[in-house]
Amino acid sequence: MSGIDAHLPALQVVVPMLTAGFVVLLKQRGLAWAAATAASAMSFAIAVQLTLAAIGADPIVYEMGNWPAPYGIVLHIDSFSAVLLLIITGASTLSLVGGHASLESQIALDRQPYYFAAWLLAVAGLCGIVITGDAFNIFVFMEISSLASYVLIAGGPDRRALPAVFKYLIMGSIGATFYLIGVGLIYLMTGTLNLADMEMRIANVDDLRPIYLAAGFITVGLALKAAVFPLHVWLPNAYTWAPHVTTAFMAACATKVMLYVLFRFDYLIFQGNLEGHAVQFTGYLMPLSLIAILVGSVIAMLQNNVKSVFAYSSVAQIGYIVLGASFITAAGMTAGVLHIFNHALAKGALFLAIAVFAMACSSLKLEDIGGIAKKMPVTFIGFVIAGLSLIGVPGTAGFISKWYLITAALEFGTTGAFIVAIVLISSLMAVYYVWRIVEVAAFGERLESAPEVSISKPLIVVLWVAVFANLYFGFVPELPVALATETSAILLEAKP
Amino acid sequence: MTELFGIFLLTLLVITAIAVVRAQNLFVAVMLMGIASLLIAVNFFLLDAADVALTEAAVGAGISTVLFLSALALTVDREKAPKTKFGLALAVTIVACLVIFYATLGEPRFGDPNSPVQLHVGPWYLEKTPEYVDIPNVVTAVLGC
Amino acid sequence: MDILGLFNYWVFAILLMIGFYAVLAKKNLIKKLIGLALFQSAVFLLYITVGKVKGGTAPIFSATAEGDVFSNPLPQVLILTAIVVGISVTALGLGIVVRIREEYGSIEEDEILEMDRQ
Amino acid sequence: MFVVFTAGIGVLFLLGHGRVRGTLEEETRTNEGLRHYLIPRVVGQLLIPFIILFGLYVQFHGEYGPGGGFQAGAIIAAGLILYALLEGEKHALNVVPQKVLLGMMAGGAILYTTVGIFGMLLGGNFLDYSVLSDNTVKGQQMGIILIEAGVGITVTGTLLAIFHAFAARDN
Repeated sequence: MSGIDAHLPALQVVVPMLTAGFVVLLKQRGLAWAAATAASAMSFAIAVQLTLAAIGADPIVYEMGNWPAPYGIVLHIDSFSAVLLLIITGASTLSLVGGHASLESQIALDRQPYYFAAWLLAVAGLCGIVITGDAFNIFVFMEISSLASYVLIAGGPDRRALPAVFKYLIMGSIGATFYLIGVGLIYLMTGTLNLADMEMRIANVDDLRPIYLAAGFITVGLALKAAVFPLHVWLPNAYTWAPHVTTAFMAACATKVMLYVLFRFDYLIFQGNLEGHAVQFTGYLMPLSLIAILVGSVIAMLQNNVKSVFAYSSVAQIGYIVLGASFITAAGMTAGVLHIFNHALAKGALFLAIAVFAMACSSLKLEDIGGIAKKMPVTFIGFVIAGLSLIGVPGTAGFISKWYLITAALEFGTTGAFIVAIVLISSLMAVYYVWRIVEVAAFGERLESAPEVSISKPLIVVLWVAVFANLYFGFVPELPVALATETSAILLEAKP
Repeated sequence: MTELFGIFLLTLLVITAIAVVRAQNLFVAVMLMGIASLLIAVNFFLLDAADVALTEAAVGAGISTVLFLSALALTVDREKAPKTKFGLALAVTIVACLVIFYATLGEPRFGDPNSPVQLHVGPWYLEKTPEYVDIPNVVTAVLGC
Repeated sequence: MDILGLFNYWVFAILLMIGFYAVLAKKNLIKKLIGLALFQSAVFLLYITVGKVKGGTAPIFSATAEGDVFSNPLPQVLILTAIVVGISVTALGLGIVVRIREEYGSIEEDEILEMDRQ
Repeated sequence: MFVVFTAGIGVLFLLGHGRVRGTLEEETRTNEGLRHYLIPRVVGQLLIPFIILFGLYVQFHGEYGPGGGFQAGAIIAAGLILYALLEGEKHALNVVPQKVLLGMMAGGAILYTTVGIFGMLLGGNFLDYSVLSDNTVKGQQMGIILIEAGVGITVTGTLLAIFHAFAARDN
């Protein structure tokens, strides 16, 4: 690589950050949005370039300030980072392009520059977490992205967004601080912050007690931020009361980035070096994720607000990802990473569809969306296809990851059969909660009090782009499967 | 001697922290928090972290206190008496505390020049800073880089 | 002296847990933020302790410091950043609390939950 | 540094609009600060120039003693906040208006990234300052001074903006 190409890893973070600085100053109507969208599209282009360069090749390493590792900060991009980069920048770009009208209706004009600046900082922070190879740098980016997400969520017009975001802030900060303590303890024992260097140097540590403590702190802290059951309590309300476009963006990528860090640490750094860590990881996370899948789906079935249905469903879907990872096999990990990708597609599309519905309904309570299908048939079909993808119907992206997950589970004999049963039960529950909404939307009566239908064309176009992605990757899953297989090879390499 | 002074300050710090949590009047709690920040700052100075001490004094004791006070002016300055007892929270924190105590037994002793931190990465900065950057304050040099 | 060598770590643990207790048990939102600030300063103490060398001085070169032992600068750099993070979280948290007070008229968690349930 | 920038944006987003203090009587009532208290006012006014001078010293002498952009920003902001407390918030806003603060917030952040990008354009990596000058050590020093200036500007602007966002809020 030469010229500008060589700097793409740095630009991935720098472009949104620099633009965020300018966006704050743009007061004219729509200008802040345009600048943010352009920056986001540019980082998506960069992410695509990086993915093409990373796939099937050695990891791309970029030394910030030309300081050699482990002394300076290095950026490190492999297939796993590429998956996340695609999701983050893709979700951000789609939501921004389509979200203009929806945001105009939900966020006051004079607050918009701040909102878009925070959006770009969130993108920069999330990308930063994914590409940096330095444990402390991850913390800094984590806080940038979290603070920015608090702003994005607090923008919701309903006052209930505020307590929700406060809860998120407290729990998120505790999670990040736990992570920081864990990194501090590892640093204390190894003297390094570079992830690759850490992996090697832990092997030489005599007394492993502080490292075990660090493993505990890091796993719990990141699980808190990733909303792994039972630490998910901040997620449903935050997603429900956030502005609709924020939800579409955050639901697609925010928690998954934390899972990325979690897997990086647990697989690469702890598993090869700590005896019994693999057993503990499976022993705790497998039951928890199974409970998460069931409990999340059951609560989703009982919700009365369309957004909280899918917020709780997210808890269950995070359960699937963690379940795949907790097998600690190549097949399981592949399924987990695939589900990161496919769930982002399905959830992103669903929340985009909900954003369209929201423009024609007084609220998102189940009774208020009655009869919406007749008013917005195009959106409704998109919603149904995305819902099918969430359930995992053949022909959609969701099916691919469930298929891989079930195949991976069957390697385990009786336990595997039990897991497959739970996955199937939960899929049936998903059928139920998606159907409940579809039924009301298609056959319910439209309320007299419902506001005039205002249709935002860009939003519908974007929704259909997302829906087509769901179908495309359901029939032609080569790209995500290749990335996921490579990822699981990278992550499992450290396993004895 | 400085070690003893440090231990004295840290003990004070723990006492202040307990007082912060117990204070029902939020105004008192914020003021005590400022004192705790100053104590920590002095401790940082004893631990050879001049830059961090300066920052903690300016930010922890200064800006953060002002922000808390202006927030109090906009809300209320008394905490309502708790209705329920928090046995569970207390139990969780005590257990976690004991676990950390146990794990610390494996950590290098305070100020040990042969601990891994002092042997890896860190010294490189001290060694190379004059050659590459030539700025006397290593902390500024590394931070800028 | 062996046990005393761990004193700083123990203070870190106690301070951490005092802050954590405040965050978990207190229902007042501002009190929670104060607890969070304590919680974070405990971590600062851990890092700075890690960097200390016995008999060392602050890592600033000067004519008189020739040949001195310096403490490790890296943890100090990290904690500078972490202090910035701490104040940022506090400021944003307080902003949210002020808005909550305006919308709900209360900053007690249980009262707010009560109002939302209605 | 981008963390504090984010927090500033957040607080302005939450508190910068809506119920900002409105009527004239209220303004005179609440905006007088400590004007009628002679001793705090005189002592405070004596202190402010020294605090700001110390802040500048910490900023530009940060390479030789303890200090740097962030500390300097916090100290200068503290000095200006003291002024606001003494003279009333409105006077302080006359000295440094909100627009300037916003410009400082964004400007510092932009300066920081631009220096990094210059390193890139001149053939180094991002944030590689050694290429900024013929002499690599000189370049490093130049880079650090510029970056510290960026940090100092953003931190001063952000902390003051956050303070004013709280102070201007109607109770």
